[in-house]
Amino acid sequence: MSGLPFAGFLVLSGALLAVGLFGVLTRRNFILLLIAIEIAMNAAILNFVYFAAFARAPSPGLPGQAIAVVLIGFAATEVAVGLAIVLALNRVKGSINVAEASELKL
Amino acid sequence: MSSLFDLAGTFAPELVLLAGALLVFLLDVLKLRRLELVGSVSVGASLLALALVVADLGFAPFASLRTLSAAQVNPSLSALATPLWTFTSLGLVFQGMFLLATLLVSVASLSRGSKETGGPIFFGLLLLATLGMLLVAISSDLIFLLLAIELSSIATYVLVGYTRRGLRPLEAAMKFYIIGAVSSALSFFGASLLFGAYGTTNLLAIREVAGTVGTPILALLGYAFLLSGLAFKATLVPFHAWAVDVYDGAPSDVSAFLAGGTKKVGIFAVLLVFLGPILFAGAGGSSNPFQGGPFTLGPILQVTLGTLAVVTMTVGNVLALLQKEMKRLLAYSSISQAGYMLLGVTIGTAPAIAGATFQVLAHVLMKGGAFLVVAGVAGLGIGPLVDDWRGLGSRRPLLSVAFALLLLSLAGVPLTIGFVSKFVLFSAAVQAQGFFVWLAVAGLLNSALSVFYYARVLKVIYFEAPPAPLPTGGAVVGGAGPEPLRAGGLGIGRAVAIGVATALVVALGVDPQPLLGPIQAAASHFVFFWR
Amino acid sequence: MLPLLSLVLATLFVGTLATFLAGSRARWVALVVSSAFLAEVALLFADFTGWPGYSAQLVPGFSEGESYAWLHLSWLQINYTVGVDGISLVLILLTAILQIATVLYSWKEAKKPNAYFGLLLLTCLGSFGVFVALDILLFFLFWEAVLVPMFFLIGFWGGPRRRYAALKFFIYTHVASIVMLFGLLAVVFYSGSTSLDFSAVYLAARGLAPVVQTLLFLALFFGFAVKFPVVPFHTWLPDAHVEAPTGGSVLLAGLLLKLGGYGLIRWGVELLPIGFAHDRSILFAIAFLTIVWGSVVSLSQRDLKRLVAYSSINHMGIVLLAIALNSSLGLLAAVLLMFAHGIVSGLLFMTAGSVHHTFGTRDLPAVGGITPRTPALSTMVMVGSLASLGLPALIGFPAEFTALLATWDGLRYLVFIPLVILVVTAAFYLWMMQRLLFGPVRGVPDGAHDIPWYEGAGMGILVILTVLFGILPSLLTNVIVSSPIRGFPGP
Amino acid sequence: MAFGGVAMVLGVLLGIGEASSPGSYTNVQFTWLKLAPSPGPFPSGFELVMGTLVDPISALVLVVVTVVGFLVLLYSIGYMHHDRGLPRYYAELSLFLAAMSGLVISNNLLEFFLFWELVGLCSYLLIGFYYEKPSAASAAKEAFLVTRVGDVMFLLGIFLFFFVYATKGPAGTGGWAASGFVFVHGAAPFVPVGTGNATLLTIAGIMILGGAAGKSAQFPLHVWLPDAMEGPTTVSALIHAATMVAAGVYLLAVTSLFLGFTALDQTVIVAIGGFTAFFAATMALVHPDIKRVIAYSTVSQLGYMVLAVGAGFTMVGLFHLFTHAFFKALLFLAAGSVIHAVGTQDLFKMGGLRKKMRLTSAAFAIGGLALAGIPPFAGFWSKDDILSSVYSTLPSHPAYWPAFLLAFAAVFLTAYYIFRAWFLAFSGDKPRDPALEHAHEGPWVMAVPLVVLSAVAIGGGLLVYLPGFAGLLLHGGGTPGIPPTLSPTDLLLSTASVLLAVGGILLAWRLWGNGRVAPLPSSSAVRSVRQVLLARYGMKAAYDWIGTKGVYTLARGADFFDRFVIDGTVHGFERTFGGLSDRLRRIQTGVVSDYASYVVAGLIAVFALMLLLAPYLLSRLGGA
Repeated sequence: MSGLPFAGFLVLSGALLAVGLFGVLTRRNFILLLIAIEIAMNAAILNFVYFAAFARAPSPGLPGQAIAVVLIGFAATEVAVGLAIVLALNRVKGSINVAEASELKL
Repeated sequence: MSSLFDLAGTFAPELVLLAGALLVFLLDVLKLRRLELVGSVSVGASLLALALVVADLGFAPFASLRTLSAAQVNPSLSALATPLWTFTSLGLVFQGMFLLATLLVSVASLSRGSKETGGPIFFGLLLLATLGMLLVAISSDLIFLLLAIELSSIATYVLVGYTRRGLRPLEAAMKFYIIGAVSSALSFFGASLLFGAYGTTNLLAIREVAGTVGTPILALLGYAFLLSGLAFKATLVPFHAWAVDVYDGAPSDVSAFLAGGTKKVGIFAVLLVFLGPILFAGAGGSSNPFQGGPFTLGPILQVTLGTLAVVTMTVGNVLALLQKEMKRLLAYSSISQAGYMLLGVTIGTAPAIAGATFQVLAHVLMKGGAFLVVAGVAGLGIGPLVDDWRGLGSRRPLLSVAFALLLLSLAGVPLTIGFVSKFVLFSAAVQAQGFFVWLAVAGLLNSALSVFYYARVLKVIYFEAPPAPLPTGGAVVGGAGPEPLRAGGLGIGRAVAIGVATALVVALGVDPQPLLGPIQAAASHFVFFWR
Repeated sequence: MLPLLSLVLATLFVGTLATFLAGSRARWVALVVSSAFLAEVALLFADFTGWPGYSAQLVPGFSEGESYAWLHLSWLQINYTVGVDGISLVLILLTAILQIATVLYSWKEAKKPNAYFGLLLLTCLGSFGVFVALDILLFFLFWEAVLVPMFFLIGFWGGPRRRYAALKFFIYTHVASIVMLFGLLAVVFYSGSTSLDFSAVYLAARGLAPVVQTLLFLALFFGFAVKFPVVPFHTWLPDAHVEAPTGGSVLLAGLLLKLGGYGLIRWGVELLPIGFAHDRSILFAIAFLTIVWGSVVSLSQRDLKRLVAYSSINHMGIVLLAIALNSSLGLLAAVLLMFAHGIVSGLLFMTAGSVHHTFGTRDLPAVGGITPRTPALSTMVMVGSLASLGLPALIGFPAEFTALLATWDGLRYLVFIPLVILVVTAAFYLWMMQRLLFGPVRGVPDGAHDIPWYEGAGMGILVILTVLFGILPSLLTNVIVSSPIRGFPGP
Repeated sequence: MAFGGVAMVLGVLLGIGEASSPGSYTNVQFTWLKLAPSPGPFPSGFELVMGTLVDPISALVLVVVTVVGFLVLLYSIGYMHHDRGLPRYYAELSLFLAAMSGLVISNNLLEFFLFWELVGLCSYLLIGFYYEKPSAASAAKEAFLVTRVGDVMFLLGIFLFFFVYATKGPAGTGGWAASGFVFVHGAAPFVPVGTGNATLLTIAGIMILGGAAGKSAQFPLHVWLPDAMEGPTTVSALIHAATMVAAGVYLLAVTSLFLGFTALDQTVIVAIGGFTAFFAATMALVHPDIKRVIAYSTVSQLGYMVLAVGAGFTMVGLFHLFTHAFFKALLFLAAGSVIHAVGTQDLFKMGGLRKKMRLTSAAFAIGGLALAGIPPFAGFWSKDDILSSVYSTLPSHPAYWPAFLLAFAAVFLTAYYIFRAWFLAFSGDKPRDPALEHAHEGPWVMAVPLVVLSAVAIGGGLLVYLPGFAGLLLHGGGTPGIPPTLSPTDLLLSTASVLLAVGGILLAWRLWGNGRVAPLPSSSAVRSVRQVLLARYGMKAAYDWIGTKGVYTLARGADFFDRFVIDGTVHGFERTFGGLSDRLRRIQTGVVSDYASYVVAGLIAVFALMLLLAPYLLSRLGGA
């Protein structure tokens, strides 16, 4: 099989990751941060699915699709915890702007 | 059925922790939230688990290792031909050390005073985090490894902020969570790249495939992402920034657990993921990868890790120099200690790994103990600044002696475990010769540099007059009691925990052989296994 | 055979613990321990079989040898190995003497006496260990073990700038010892030795290439040079001395400086003879610089302790010179000088301390003409100064005489430098005595009375020994020379 | 109290001294410091021994030491009775006597040096006896320091001789000689001059001379002796006139007997001796202090002895040492009783004391005559011997001429200044300072020594004619003694010198007799000369300048360097790291987004490392 689509998909997932990281760096809103992180996460998940499809036959260990499913579940849990923290932060500080929570420094 | 028992026997420690965690939460649901009760459950669980691990170590002759293929667990999953987990003696050793950290923290937390709420949550999360750490220690598959790490991470995210009182813990949790999540995304991305490169996420399989395929650029990128992701847990510079704030913001007991326990997860993960390639590359040649041999991945990783190690220890020490707050000072020092541990991983020889492992053990005791002392001192109503500790030596003799011993050990003064571990590590580096001698030099210079701030703290504690009469409120808490309570106001549990940590620090400094021997055997076996 | 050395170590260790726990009665415990220590050292001397009787000993080349496995690394064998030869034995004697003298001198220490005496004993324990240890790790362990108690002695019982001095002392010496440890390890691993025992490393190190030896010796030398101390690594010493309590100063000058000399002889010169031979010129240069520097700077000192500290630097410079001569005579001189300086500087620092207690200051311009008020004290000052400037019939003379003789033997007319410096040394001591002891009475408070009995006792011991060994140096030299020094071709 | 014990000790020493008839040697040895030849660390050892050796010269000097010592102690009872700290005084004095005797009978250079330093110590302590007086304290220090300079040279001389002796030493003792450098009779000169070691020997000799010059206050190390007069007069008499200062001469004698000087050494020694004899005499001409006048004369007389020994006439020199010891002690004790009586040392306040203190004035006169070398007083014989014997060598050693002439001229000066002192003190009818009216003689304990010493000062020279003593002088140490020759040249020389002396006395009488005080000549030349002489040719000032300005400034500089440069560097390191730490801390902003950006930066860094840096490094290193 040609490496072309291979490379193309890599570019796609790489772009996803980049977008996610960019979001993490630029956003100050906790919710938006969570979303950005999820995007980054999905880059990995996408990779697994894709590589599983193109994997050299028969690969030992977990198949990529299985991993992808697991990861989706994991991402959900992670976000849940994140949201919990958002709520707590909002209750205590009345704001979900991460930049304003910078008491611990130096 | 027998296989199920077999499984139960195999995962006994993990199961015990799980059970403990569930029991704690059950008690919480049942409104049985007395600290002593849940605390003792947690203590009992971790103690039992520790006993089991030690028993495993004892039963398993280091010459052989216990592997259990997933196929045996459930025939229906026979597609999983290769194991997700591998019991190596070194893994068991790490399990033991993780459990030791948990045990110390839970014992100390027994006497966290009635004003602390959420005891059950604390202990439950503690046990869950430990469970994740134990799984890390036995995993042999990238995904399994990363998930285990995330298990412990998520538990600790909550641990940091669970008190839900005050901004500082929450802010710490928030930072911890965000950086952790980003890192996990990076690591999974790296894992996916490796999967693409080798078609598998099983580390042993990867090694075999790499033997035939070589190292495509994709794998190189994968390792880069993985390293960046794992560096978060291991608090390597520049992935360390969160650690200081988190250690500072979290309750000191949690900080003790983070510094003493979860950080080591990162170290072990790095070891697990990168030892294969390093050794594979180094195989055939001498222990010094720069002497001849074909150009392979290993040397690149060694240069990268070595650089990271040196940068980490240096930046950590330099940042600690002027630090005003005690907890942040300890945080920076533990960052630099991570650099030492990474040193051993970088070298990749059996002696070096033994050294790193012993350094981990030393750090569990030293840093865990130190943070417990900090928590206790805070309980005495003494402020967070180093200067608030003025004259503690005359006010709390025993406590100060313990803290002094822990600091001296961190500074690497002989007759303490800190000296032995550094000695083993650096001597291993010098013995590896070549490029690694310079790593040893860097390490030595750093430990010289670190003396500055440790000595400064000792100076404050012993040579300077107390600021004001001791706040009586602190002195009353915990009340009087038998021998270890001469430290007054600490509470039995914390006093015992600190006492044990200090005693071990000194005892293992005087005669490390009982533990150093097994660790060496485990390390050499581990290396043999991954070559 | 009785494991004497381990016995001594055990005595000191238990004694230290007991002293820490003894509370207000600590001084009695300390006294008992010191006496026991002295008695055991006497036993050592009695049991000491002069070389070449050594060959039968457990540890080749050393008497009283003991060796037990301590730490097995897969690539390294570390033992608890101890033993003595003439050199270490003499220095051990010095340790015992100074310990009991110091304990007596500081008999009435009021501030946390148990900790004070405990730390004193701990320091002596450490130096004893350094003198007997024959395994690199064990050696380094004791080497560092001396550091910590001294840090606390200076920092807690010291003078106004004690914190600064303590930190400075700790960091200087700790950095140095780390470099030294690295050097020793490098010697071990580059020589391919699989054991840290002196004998093993000694044999293995023979195979090292000269260039390697040269570099490694420099590393080791740096480690020891700071302890010596030699110019330009010496500035920690005056501060430490000025701030340290008297007992601390005594042990600091009497024992800690000797560690540097002993270490250089045993772990530097003996391990790396070739590297030593290559680096000798550097050593000579530093030695002469130190001799001149220490003596000249002393001239300008106002503080009595600072003056004595700089004179110590000058004397240790002579020690370094004698070692660098690489002749048996030079070695004898070096060890004799170390012993002499240990006794004499101890005496001088005690007198400085007494001057401080009695008159409330050590500032020479501030106090003077004390002889009529405190005859005993001034006698002690005079004996100490005269011994230190090398007056015959006092212990300083045989040491300096042999040193100069050896220098002449090795360097011919360069001996002029130390000879001329002898005059300078005499100059600042005489000048000090003129200002402090003689002339009209200045700045003596009315309440000033002569030294109390315990201080007198502490100094008395040292004075007696100063005279005894000054008249009969052969008591020491006959022991020193029975050392199978390796790497010493002799004159 | 201390006195009884001291007296007994002295009796014993005296007995030994007298009993030792010429030619009888006792030699006891014990090992002081030994490096046994062993197959181990010290392949070729050596042994330094301590022993005693009593031979003619040591017996001679021993007699001087013990007798004068005894008399001085006796005298002290009266002289010191009103002083504090008598125990200290007697203890130190007896220690000195013990050390001096030890020095005299020591049988090797090392032991010699040991006692040499001890007597120096005693001199230091006794000069500083009145330590409350700053001048006394500083004089003591000065004495110790200046002699220390000599001692250092002496030590080097020992090494050199040691070296020569070792390499040329008895067969079978490789390296250092097996028994150190014990004096062996008949061995001198050790190494025949002209062999390879001649230069070494020459230097050694010069060094020994340096030591002797330090002790015997020879130029240029003479400055300390006049200041040493700060001590009690008894001490000046015993230590700084009779015995200790003579130790230098004794050292030269011993060296020339047992080790030998080279011709060059001899010339230098002769020159130094002759010059000092004259140089010191000039300074004595104008000094107003009675004790210092005598001190300068001591220096000058020691010059004579050095001259003699240097010229090779050891026994002549020692003979003068012998006589000089007695009459100089006499002079000091006489001066002492004057000072005791009038409480001042200023000659210009005294005068007319002859009537009040007949015995003292007589004793002083006798001493003066002896010093001036008027026959038949003791000084005449010894000094005349020196001059004649040196004269006899002039043909063979023309280099000795200047020294000889200077010494010869000094005879005149000597006679002049001592009698200037006598006239100023004793002649005239009443003291110039009325406060001195009530002066009177001291007690008998002070009188007896004066009488005894006067006797010796008168008759001491004639001892040459006693067979035993002559024998002592004759075959002492194997060098030619002096049979009193009566050759015409000798007679001529003697008469010449006597005439010179008488001339000096007459001049002194002309200027100062009968209580006259000569008006200072108006010519500024004389004045300026007088100033120079009083200022001791400015040498002391020069030495002080070197000491304070030169060395001390250097010391301050070095101290500054320590405090600011070296420590400054250390603290500089500290500050550097501190600043670095402070700057690095600023990245810890507390804003989580920044932390995230660090993570990304780290990611990029890792990429750079793994893709660029590491391969580059490896290509460089791996290639090697």
